[in-house]
Amino acid sequence: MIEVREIGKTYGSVIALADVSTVVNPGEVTCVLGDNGAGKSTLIKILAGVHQHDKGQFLLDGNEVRFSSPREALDSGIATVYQDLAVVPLMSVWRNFYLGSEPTVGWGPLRRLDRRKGRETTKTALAEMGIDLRDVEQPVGTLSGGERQCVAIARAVHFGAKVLILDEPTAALGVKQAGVVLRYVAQARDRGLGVVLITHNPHHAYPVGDRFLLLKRGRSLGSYEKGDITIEELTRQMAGGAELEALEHELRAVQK
Amino acid sequence: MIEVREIGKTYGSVIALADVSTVVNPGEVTCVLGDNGAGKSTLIKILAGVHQHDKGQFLLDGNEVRFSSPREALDSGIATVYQDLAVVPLMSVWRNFYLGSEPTVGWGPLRRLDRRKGRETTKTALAEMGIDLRDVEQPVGTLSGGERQCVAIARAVHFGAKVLILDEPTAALGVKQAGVVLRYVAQARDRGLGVVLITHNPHHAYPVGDRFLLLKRGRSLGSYEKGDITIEELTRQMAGGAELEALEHELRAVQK
Amino acid sequence: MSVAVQTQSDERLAKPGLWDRLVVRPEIGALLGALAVFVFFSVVAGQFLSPLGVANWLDDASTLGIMAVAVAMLMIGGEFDLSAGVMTASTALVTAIFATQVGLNVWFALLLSLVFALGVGAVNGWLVMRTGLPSFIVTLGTFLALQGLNLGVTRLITGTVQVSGMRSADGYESAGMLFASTINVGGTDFQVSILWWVLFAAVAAWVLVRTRFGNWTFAVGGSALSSRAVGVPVVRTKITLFMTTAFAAWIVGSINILRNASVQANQGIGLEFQYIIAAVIGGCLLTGGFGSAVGAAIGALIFGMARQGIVYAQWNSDWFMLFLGIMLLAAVLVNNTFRRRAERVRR
Amino acid sequence: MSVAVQTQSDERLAKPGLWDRLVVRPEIGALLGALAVFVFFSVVAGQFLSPLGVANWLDDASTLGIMAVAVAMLMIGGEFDLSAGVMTASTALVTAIFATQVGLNVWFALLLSLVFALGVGAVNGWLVMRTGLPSFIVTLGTFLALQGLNLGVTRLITGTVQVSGMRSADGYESAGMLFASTINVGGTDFQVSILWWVLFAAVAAWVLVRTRFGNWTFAVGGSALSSRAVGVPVVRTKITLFMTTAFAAWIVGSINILRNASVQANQGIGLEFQYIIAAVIGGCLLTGGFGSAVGAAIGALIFGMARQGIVYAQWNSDWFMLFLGIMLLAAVLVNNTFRRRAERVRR
Amino acid sequence: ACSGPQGDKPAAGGGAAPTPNSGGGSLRVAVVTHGTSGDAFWNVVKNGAEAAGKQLGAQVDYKADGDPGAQAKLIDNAIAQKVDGLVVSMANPDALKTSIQNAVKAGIPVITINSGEAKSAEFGALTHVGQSETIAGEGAGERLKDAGKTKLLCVIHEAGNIGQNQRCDGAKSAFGNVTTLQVDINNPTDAQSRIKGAVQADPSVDAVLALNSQVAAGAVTAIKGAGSKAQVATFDLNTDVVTAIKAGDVLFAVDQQQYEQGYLPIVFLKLYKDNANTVGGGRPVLTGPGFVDKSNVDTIAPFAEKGTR
Ligand SMILES: Nc1ncnc2c1ncn2[C@@H]1O[C@H](COP(=O)(O)OP(=O)(O)OP(=O)(O)O)[C@@H](O)[C@H]1O
Ligand SMILES: Nc1ncnc2c1ncn2[C@@H]1O[C@H](COP(=O)(O)OP(=O)(O)OP(=O)(O)O)[C@@H](O)[C@H]1O
Ligand SMILES: [Mg+2]
Ligand SMILES: [Mg+2]
Repeated sequence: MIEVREIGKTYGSVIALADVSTVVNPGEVTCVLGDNGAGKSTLIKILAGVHQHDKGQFLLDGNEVRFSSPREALDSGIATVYQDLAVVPLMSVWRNFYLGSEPTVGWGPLRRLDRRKGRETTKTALAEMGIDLRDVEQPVGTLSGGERQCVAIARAVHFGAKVLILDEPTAALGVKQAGVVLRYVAQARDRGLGVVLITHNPHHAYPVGDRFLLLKRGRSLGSYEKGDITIEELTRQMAGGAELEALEHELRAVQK
Repeated sequence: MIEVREIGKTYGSVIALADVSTVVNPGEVTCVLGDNGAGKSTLIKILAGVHQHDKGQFLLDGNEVRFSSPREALDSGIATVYQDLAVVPLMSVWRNFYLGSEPTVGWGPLRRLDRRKGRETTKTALAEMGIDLRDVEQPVGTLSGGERQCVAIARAVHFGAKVLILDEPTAALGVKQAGVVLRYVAQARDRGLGVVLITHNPHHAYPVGDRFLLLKRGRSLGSYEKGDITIEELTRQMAGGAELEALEHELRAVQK
Repeated sequence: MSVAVQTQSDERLAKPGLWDRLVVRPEIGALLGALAVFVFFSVVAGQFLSPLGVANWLDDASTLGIMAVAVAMLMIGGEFDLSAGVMTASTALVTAIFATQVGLNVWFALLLSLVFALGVGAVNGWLVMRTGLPSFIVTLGTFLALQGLNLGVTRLITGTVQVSGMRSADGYESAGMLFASTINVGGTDFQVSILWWVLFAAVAAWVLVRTRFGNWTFAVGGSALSSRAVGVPVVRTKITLFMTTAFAAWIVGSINILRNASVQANQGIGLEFQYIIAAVIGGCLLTGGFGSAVGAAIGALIFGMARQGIVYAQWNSDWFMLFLGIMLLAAVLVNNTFRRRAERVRR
Repeated sequence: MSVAVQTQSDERLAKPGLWDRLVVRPEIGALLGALAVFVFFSVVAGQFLSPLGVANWLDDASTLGIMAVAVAMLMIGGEFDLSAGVMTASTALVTAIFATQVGLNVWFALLLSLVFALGVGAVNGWLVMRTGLPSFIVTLGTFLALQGLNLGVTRLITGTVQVSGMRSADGYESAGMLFASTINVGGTDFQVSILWWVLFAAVAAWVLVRTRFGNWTFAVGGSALSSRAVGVPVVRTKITLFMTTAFAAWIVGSINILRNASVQANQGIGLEFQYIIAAVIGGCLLTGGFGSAVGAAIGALIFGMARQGIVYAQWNSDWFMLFLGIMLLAAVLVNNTFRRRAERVRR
Repeated sequence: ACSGPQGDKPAAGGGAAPTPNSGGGSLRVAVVTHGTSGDAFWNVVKNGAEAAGKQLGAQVDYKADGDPGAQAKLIDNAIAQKVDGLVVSMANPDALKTSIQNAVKAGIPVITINSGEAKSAEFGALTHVGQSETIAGEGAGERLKDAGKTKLLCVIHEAGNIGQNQRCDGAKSAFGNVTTLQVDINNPTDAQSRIKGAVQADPSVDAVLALNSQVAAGAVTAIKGAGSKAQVATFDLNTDVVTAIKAGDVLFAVDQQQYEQGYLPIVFLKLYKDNANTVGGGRPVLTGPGFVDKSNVDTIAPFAEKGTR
């Protein structure tokens, strides 16, 4: 559904991404893995329309596209959870949930927000993720880090029509919530959506991923199908190969 | 070294923490575990002097204290890595590193920053964590999430004299970097520091922790010594007990 | 606003309390401030409560209030407009010049000045969005430029620094009915501008809280980047807000020119701050993303009452600014004490 | 600044380039703007480059520049001071009243007004930190209050709106040497205020970049919460910054009163914006945490050159504000184009 | 092409040091005042100076700043430009002393206008044209007293403006029972409301003195609205005030004939430069407050409309 070919992006003099190719198919989860600063967020920001690529091609359903704003990406059915979350702290939870896709009732100049629907859908969507909020009218800024993350995820899941992109969705989450998110990812996949998942936790990536794109310092280290790689190998690759062995050894020593 | 007794904290009408007791000993790692919104960050913010407790007692070396600012906590040798990192995005990496504890040379009105020392120490400290920055003069705001996290951790490790508090230090980190941080925690412990570690990853907590404080909805679920609990039991407790089983079952099904 | 969420009793909530829920509204501080000022001057100044007196301070608050509401919306959207004050003079000048010097019908002159106002608003917005410069600076530029234009053009065309003679222009009476008539209530004449003010505040409040555009306004002010990321048309929203402010300036300019029948080239300078003050007293955050239109309208009321109250109390007008400064600080402090509790935001 | 970091060649960096490294300095935009304005008026206006002309616009820039530098430091620290303009008049009035009405020695009067200035600065800072209100509002309050006090006290004591007669006060001559003398360079008299300006900018630049206090200034402006969390004394730093601004206002007030020997009660109103403009042209962010003292000094220079240059070019003064507005926008745009590249910050 | 001989020491009185440096040629005069041309009063001065310049073929630059320090800088600027003549209003003589003396030292003939009569000769100016605002205020106060008024409200529309304060002070010294009211000229609604409030709060006020024609128009409306019987007098004219005088709503308008304060100095400087003439032997030339009331309003109205009265 989405295909990127030798895509590249520079910020000023910083080359954040170079020659990266991958594909996102419907009903599959593409995991993007890599070190800190490897360019993962940059890649998904291009897919989400936040940034534009400088080089390479970005194909959506076979046609070359270049989103000039996230609105366009959303209109094409691509919903995203950003690493920095993209919530407006001072706005209430339900308004954040619906931001940019507000439900309305009425006609012409009397068209107004459907606030009842907004509140109720939000409450339900969050409750399904195991987050029970005291009040969906409370500002998002008063939520804990994990609660905020859940709001952003619930929103993307709710509005993602064709592709769902998640940038480190489980980073701030508790064990239970992380489990819920992974279940969501699996459900979205089963509904036929293409999913892009970024994570640093191989234990999260491996169970749900179908394809693993490994990035390092802005370049692709290779793309693996699930069948081609074991979780151990994946972990090793994510940690930069040989270096890890020394570390593991050390950590094991540390465990007394 | 640090002991809190039945400590409590409310934000307006929100009771974030109630009746929590624990102890941090030199040369030991106390892990605080719990759901999102359980009050973990609130607890450590009290220890770090960012907030003040409303109830209970906070003892440092046996004396009851109440820090009115993080400065006082720092002066007592308590260094903290906050979940929201506490970096100044527009300032350069090395200035952030030394912020609040700037090295100076010269006397009287000519006392000035020792910039060379600042830059070099920063570079070394970060390099030791496996982060090689292009330039320590670049603003922290241009770093990736993980790189920023490493700056905050390196800073706390460098300045932590007696107690080191880490609020989800590994959340945004890659596998390798997370390993490095855990090694740091172990090293700090071996140097005789008391460490408080918050994490959602039982695989990170178990290897280094000596004591596990479990919080749920602002209350303590109990405090366990390492000997008293297995990693499986810990994971189960962190995820809220029985509920997890259903989830695990489901996730396993999802893995096809 | 009827909050339809059932209050489940959650053990993590101390006590809900009606008071706490009331106090959450951004306007509450302003409302209490207004009450305090009202009671104070009612006691201190004899004529303050007379029908004429009330009509007087309501009138003073009205033109300020119309602008304050528009400026509040813009501030909620995260931007400033320092050109708002001179704009009220510019629109009046454009109307007056077309009506008296060119000889157009007043209605047509009003239309032209409306087009002019919306144009300036759009330029302001476009410049801010295009260049990425803070609106404080950009509108400071337009503020200076408009100030120069007002004087230069007026002197060029009339040789003096004011345009007068509106009363003899075609259509003055009918246009005056709309913008500058008075309404007799119980023997006292109330200016129609008071109606405009109430109407404008009501529409703005409805738009802000109940419509999609209002939602976007809060969003772009709260975090433009995040809003953009979730698909809010940030540029369009902000430009519309600048144009709304210009539109309000057109209303106020029209009220002024039709009521006074003449306009001076250096009018309006410095008023932009009064608008901002009124909006802030009304609970708007300077940093954007939080505030209320009703609050701004009440802020203007406080301002109007204080300003006229000082006159009614016959205090020495040399110290006028001192009183105003202290009054402002006091009102904002009262206000803040309440808002602190309202805004349960992580700091 | 010699950057001691060796440029390791990193494959993730495209091309370092001397140009890119130069362009990173916040002052560079202002410097180029100043150059542009300088060249423009040198060509357009005949006497602009004559020694007398240079002395004239340097003088105009100097008092503005002293304040701009202080205001820039405050802005870097994340706060505004709208009372800075009237403060220059207040300090002058205090000095003048003590010297001429009470009959104190000028030096002693200066000392008293310094104490007064530092007091007002401390109150500003304390109010801002204590109440958590935005400094924009708090200092607007002190701005209005001081404005009222200036007028009220002056009229109360002298019966008019100005205090004069400094020339006959004790110690006028010696104090005048320090603040209001001229220095003859090649036959042209240059005001000593130019030296004060250069000195003030140099000290401020050194403090900002090289000292711990400067580091704290950037930090509290960039993120007060984070700074506090890592142990920066936020309250102390900000209050000191407010007092620095008041101190600068005292210097400028002293220069004015000793040079003009009289002071008018409404002096200084509106100047606060010129200070802010100069600081912004000089590369300061309105949101705090970024900027430069040297840049602000150059911003003041641009302002001084443009203001006097327009006079030298003999343009019609009716359009003065229009020119100024356009000039400001142009300068800020040039500036911004460069800064965009400099500030490689995530947006 | 009449380049006359260089007259090195003219027999001019008034102790004027500067010498007319060249006869003929174009004359460049800088007019530096404390009132911006946005002010209705000073607008007329500017028009006068420019009209004289046009008629005499002289180049006139009008510059103004209400801040004495900034006004001094504008004078310094004119000196650096080496203008042929300087016209200065001295609302604050102390502050302008150095700059004016520098101009005189640089050989630029200086004429002071409007205010600062007392210091004019001392600073070395050729002559002074105009009349202080105090005298104009006194004139207005006297006429109001003659009209049988007992309590006067003097409306200052720009707080701290020295000229306006002098007018009110003048009125006070001639009239007696005067209170001042500060309003904001930039906000007509507020100005009107405040006047309304003031006459309502103190019903004994039976006369209002406005210092600007627009304030006067607002005052008329305000007084009607408040149901007070006070009458309005004002400085300066505009069409509304003319209509109001005809209708009897405004008692009279003080006309300082400030057009002459702009016009005459240019003529004097021209004469001085071409012919080394001075007028009145350095004694001040009084432009005198005139009064416009029902009797002469018809004659003056058309000039007011042109911006020359
Ligand atoms: N706006 C920007 N300006 C300059 N450099 C940037 C910008 N955004 C990112 N970078 C740089 O580009 C590189 C890639 O950043 P990116 O955020 O894509 O990394 P990431 O793989 O998401 O890392 P993490 O796992 O830590 O989130 C980093 O080195 C970062 O410093
Ligand atoms: N400043 C605040 N104002 C009001 N409520 C707050 C504030 N800070 C935290 N809370 C509330 O207190 C509770 C505990 O928050 P805290 O940040 O301590 O949770 P946490 O355990 O750190 O969660 P996470 O794992 O998601 O970081 C949450 O429900 C949160 O909504
Ligand atoms: Mg990332
Ligand atoms: Mg937390």
